[in-house]
Amino acid sequence: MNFAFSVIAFLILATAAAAMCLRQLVHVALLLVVTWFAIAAFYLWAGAEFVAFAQILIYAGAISMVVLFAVLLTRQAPLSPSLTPAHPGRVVAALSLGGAVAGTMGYAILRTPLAPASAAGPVVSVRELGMELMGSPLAAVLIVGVILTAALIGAVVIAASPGTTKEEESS
Amino acid sequence: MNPFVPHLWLIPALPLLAAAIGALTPRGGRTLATSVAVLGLVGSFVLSCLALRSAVAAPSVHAVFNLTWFELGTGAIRLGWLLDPLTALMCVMVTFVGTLIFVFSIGYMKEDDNAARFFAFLSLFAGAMLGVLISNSLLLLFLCWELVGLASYLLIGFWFHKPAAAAAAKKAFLTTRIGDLGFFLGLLWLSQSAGTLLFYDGGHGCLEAGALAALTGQTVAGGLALSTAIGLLIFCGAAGKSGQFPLHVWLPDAMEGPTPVSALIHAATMVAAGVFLIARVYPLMLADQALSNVSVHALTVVAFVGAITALLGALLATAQTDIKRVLAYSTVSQLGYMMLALGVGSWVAAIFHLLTHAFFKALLFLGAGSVIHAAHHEQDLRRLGGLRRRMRLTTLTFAVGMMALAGIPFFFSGFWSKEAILMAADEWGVSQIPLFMGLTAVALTAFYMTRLFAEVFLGPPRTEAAAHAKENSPLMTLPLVLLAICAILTGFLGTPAWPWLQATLAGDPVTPRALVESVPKVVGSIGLIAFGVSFAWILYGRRPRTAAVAADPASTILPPIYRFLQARLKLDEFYAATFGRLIAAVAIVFAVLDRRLLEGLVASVAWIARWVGKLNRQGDERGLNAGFNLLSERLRGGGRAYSRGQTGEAHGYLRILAAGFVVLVLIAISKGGR
Amino acid sequence: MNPLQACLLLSTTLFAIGLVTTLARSDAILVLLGIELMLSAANLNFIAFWHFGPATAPVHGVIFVVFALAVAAAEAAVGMALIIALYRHQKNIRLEEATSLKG
Amino acid sequence: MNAGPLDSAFLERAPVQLRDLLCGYVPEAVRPAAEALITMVAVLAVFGLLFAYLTLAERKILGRIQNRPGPNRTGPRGVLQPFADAIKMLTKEDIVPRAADRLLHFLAPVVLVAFSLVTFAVIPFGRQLVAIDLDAGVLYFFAAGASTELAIFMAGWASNNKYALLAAMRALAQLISYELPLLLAVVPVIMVAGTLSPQGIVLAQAGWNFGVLPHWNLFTPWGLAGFCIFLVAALAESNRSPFDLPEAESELIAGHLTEYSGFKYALFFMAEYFGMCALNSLGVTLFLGGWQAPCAFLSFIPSYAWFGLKLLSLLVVFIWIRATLPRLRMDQLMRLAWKFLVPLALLNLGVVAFWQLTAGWSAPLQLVRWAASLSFIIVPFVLLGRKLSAGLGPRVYRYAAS
Repeated sequence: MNFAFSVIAFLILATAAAAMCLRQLVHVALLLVVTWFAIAAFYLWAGAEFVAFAQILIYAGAISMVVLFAVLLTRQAPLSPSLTPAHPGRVVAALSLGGAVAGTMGYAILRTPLAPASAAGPVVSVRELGMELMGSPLAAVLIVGVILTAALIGAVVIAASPGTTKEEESS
Repeated sequence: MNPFVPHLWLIPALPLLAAAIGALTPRGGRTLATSVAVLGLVGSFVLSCLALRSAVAAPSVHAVFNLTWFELGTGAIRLGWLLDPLTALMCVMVTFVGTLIFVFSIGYMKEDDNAARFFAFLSLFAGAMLGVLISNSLLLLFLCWELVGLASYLLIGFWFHKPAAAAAAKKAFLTTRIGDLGFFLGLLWLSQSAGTLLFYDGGHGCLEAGALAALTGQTVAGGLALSTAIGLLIFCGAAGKSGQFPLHVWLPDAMEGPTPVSALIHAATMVAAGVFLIARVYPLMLADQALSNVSVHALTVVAFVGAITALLGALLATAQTDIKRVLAYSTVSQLGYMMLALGVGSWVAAIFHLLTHAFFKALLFLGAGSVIHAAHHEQDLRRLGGLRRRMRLTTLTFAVGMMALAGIPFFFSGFWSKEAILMAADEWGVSQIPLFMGLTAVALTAFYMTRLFAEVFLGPPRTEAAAHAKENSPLMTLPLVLLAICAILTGFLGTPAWPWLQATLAGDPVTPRALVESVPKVVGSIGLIAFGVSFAWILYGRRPRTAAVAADPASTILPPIYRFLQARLKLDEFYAATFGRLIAAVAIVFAVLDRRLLEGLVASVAWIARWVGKLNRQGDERGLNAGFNLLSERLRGGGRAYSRGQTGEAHGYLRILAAGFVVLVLIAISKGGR
Repeated sequence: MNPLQACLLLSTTLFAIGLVTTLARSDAILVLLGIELMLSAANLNFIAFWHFGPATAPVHGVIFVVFALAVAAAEAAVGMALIIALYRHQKNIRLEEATSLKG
Repeated sequence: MNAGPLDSAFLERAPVQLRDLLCGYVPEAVRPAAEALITMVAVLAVFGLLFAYLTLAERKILGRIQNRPGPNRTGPRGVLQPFADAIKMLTKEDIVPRAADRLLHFLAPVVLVAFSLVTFAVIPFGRQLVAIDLDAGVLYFFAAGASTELAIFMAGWASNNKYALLAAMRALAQLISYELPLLLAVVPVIMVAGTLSPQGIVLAQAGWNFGVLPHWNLFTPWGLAGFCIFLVAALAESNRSPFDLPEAESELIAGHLTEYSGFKYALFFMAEYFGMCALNSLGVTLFLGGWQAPCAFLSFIPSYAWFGLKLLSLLVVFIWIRATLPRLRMDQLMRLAWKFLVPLALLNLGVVAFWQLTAGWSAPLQLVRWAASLSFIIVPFVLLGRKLSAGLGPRVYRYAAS
């Protein structure tokens, strides 16, 4: 399991990092799709089947589509390197801050005695999950539904203009 | 106990349901509303026939079904249905005539695009009327009674965009209210003294011996028996509804409504309600006949009022120039006849006349409606004429109605019922004056009906509208024919030779007598009728006027009287001058009080308040404002300084956010360390 | 270092990468993607704690992730709509030029 | 191995036993891997062949419908046509435009084929024949299906050609729009079956009324509606006529396939047919009772045969539709998806909820249940159809020869 985990971890981090360094927006989007898949793989590894597939469906299926559309709709010239290299000061600041966050958090994680309670993690069946969803967090489910509807309408309203079609709506 | 009685409520329920449906249908759904209304009324007609059959089976019993509406303190308010020949006959009559009128108005209202609303109102009206008929409790009766008033208001004012119609509706409503006020007082008094409002309740009803004895026992101010007082109060309501003398003024104006409404109101339902009410509470009215020490008997008042109304209506009808107004005044006078009959103690004669009158008056109104519809809403009989060639069927049926109303002998119902009334009046012991008034009215009736017929149908057409009128669709003529047949036949229900109707109503066995009680009297009245007809014929029929502007022959004989009659005895002006003035004066007094007294107070209060405000303002400007200005200056400066931090650049904010996050984590770690 | 800590470190690093992207890059779409990365890091934590944590309330971690996914989808939709509006407003989507709100 | 008597049970078990037999020769350690490998090979072989002959069948049937013989030269009645095509494709030159994004241009077909094959993993082809019986199998299927859209976009974008790009955007719009009705049409089945695993759904449709009327979802009001919606959406998802806008030859040369040639083109072709087969298999599984036999007395025929039969009939229907219907316009496409299919599918959810609630009703009330469910579907269907087709009267072709 450690082997699988390390592979997945490497995939996630490598693809994410690489994506962040690429200059071609479409490449970034597509490479991030790999990241989403890797994360889904992590969920599978952790025994959360449902979440894994939902992750793929939503991220690879919907969000990356939306991203790609945004790329295409906001593109100046075909295949243009739409990313001017950010000026170094910002990059340095960003890296230092990111490092600081990672360092502090990592330090905190490492020095807190966290022992896995269950060696072999629990496995949840979709049926249990559904039952649970219909239980105490039912209000939350409703609220999320409202949020999604509102987001959908809002997206249409914001992006609506003689040019745009329904694509934002469908995510 | 009759198994049919508990379900009696279905009779009014059906039209009310139809009314509800019609009210909910959009303007477009005229077909739905119309068909529902007609079907509902037909259904209740069938039910009424069943009721009649089961009632005639046992004429003398009052089959009742009572239920408790709600408990109030110790006592309970109770309602109930009542089934006896009176109710059943009235129900059949109302539903039958009503159905015919509904069918007629399908054709009459073809052009109107509010027909759905119209039929909803009609159904409401019919339902309310049926409710009045079947109710066994004066309270329920009063409720339905008021409902009838409301429906009549809605219907008369159906063309509310016509100011005249709106005014007429208001007038009818208010005038009848005056009567209903008395009715309501009587109702309260009755329930307070008799303890119940149920008519028949197995010996405890307010129309049964026990209660009546209690009522007649005590007397009130003016040497009136209690029952007399209550009866007279209730009679106020009846007079209001069925347009008796002082309160008859609303009835002619009600002609502003659509003609089917006039037919419904004047023929079958609303005006009949008053007569029916008196007939229903007849035992109460009759109760004080036994006593001799009282100043006046209720029925005496009724009789005189009726006689006056009969004469007055007939007089006024002679001078009217609007078809529907003529008919309206004739209705007034016919109602007077009915009241007269009630007053002189023969309520069966009254109901008999009510039934026959319902048929031939509905016939006349529908005929007038057909004429008006054909002549493009021309109602002035001076501007009509010569229709007999163009509208044969209408002419024929109208003639039948006219002869029935005029009381042409032997073949027309009006004759029999009127004769019955006159006979009763003749036998009345108290006074003969009503009889003579009635006889005069007979002659006058014949006169003005002949005049009307001659003016409208004979002679040359006097306007384009009349010239181009043509016969209406069968939808409108068929009801005329049916009604004409009834107007002929109903008379034979109550001929002295075979008085089935009277017997059934009174609950006696049918005892045939001679064809006419006393030949001389009958001959006399026939003579009066003949005189009226022939006089009218001489004036109008022999050489009918040729131009619309030509003066009325009658006016050439006695101009001042004619003009006075045409102005309807100046009664409206009289009311306006008296009651109207009075109320206006009271209003003025109050207005003056208002201006002088209250306004002064208010003004002074306002003045004080204004001064306080002025002082306040001084304080503000001197003291507070300076401080506020200083403070807000400071705030603005601070804001300017602070807003430099707002670069509007997302990354900057994010950076600060991240740094803050790091700091927080560090704090957490150090805290956790200890 | 036990597996739980490994997972947490992984998510922390992912979070850091997302943060760096958000801070360093100027392209609005990339910033949004960085935010998505941070969200996913949070989801990783949920799953990790659910997987290794005490099995008292077994499903809550997963439910949290489900909600997070839904919200992420909504956020992406609105974000992209905003970006398109921004593009229509100032012919490019460089975030540091969208400073019309500065004081 | 022990060959049982040659009865239905044997036939039923035969494929699995064959696999075990083969696995018998490899060492214990790699046995699971070997089993997986064999499964993959089997699926590849079966559907590869199916693909090959599906192309042939399509051309033949189209020929029949259009009143022409279709391919009949290579081999008797042209049975060898697919192989000829394959050889042609393989030997053709593989052209990559200079301006293209080489990596993505190469990756697109690979990814496409990969994902469209992956979907087969959860389809239960027979009583025993399901590669992985996932607890969330349906979700898995859609996850994989969603990923194929990416590949199409990659192809369109990578070949750096305006037609290709337009096609890609069209494809994305279309696929995303029709994914909603597809999913919404599937949800009722899941609600009724109470599971996301295809095998479980098939088992939930087991049994017959008096031996002939199977309990397939198709034979319920919501099932019928769901199946129709599913079929339309599936047509659109697999980019087939009348929804073949992305590769509309007459408008966009060949859409995202414009810059592809030779083997890559063949891969795209293959992927499209695989996708179609996969969607139809899902349709069979969800609505047509999967591998269940239609009648009790017919259940001696092995389950996978039934599955194949149903699948083939659906495929033929698809080909028939392609031969019959003209292509939609883009706006018509969108209107159909968002204003017609989605609302109907949502209504269908309500209907199935009602169906489940009234499951306990007694015999006479069952009629009410049926009538109500049917009317809930049919009335909105008619009304919506009226509303959408308002103003689109029969067209007059002024210059057409009459």
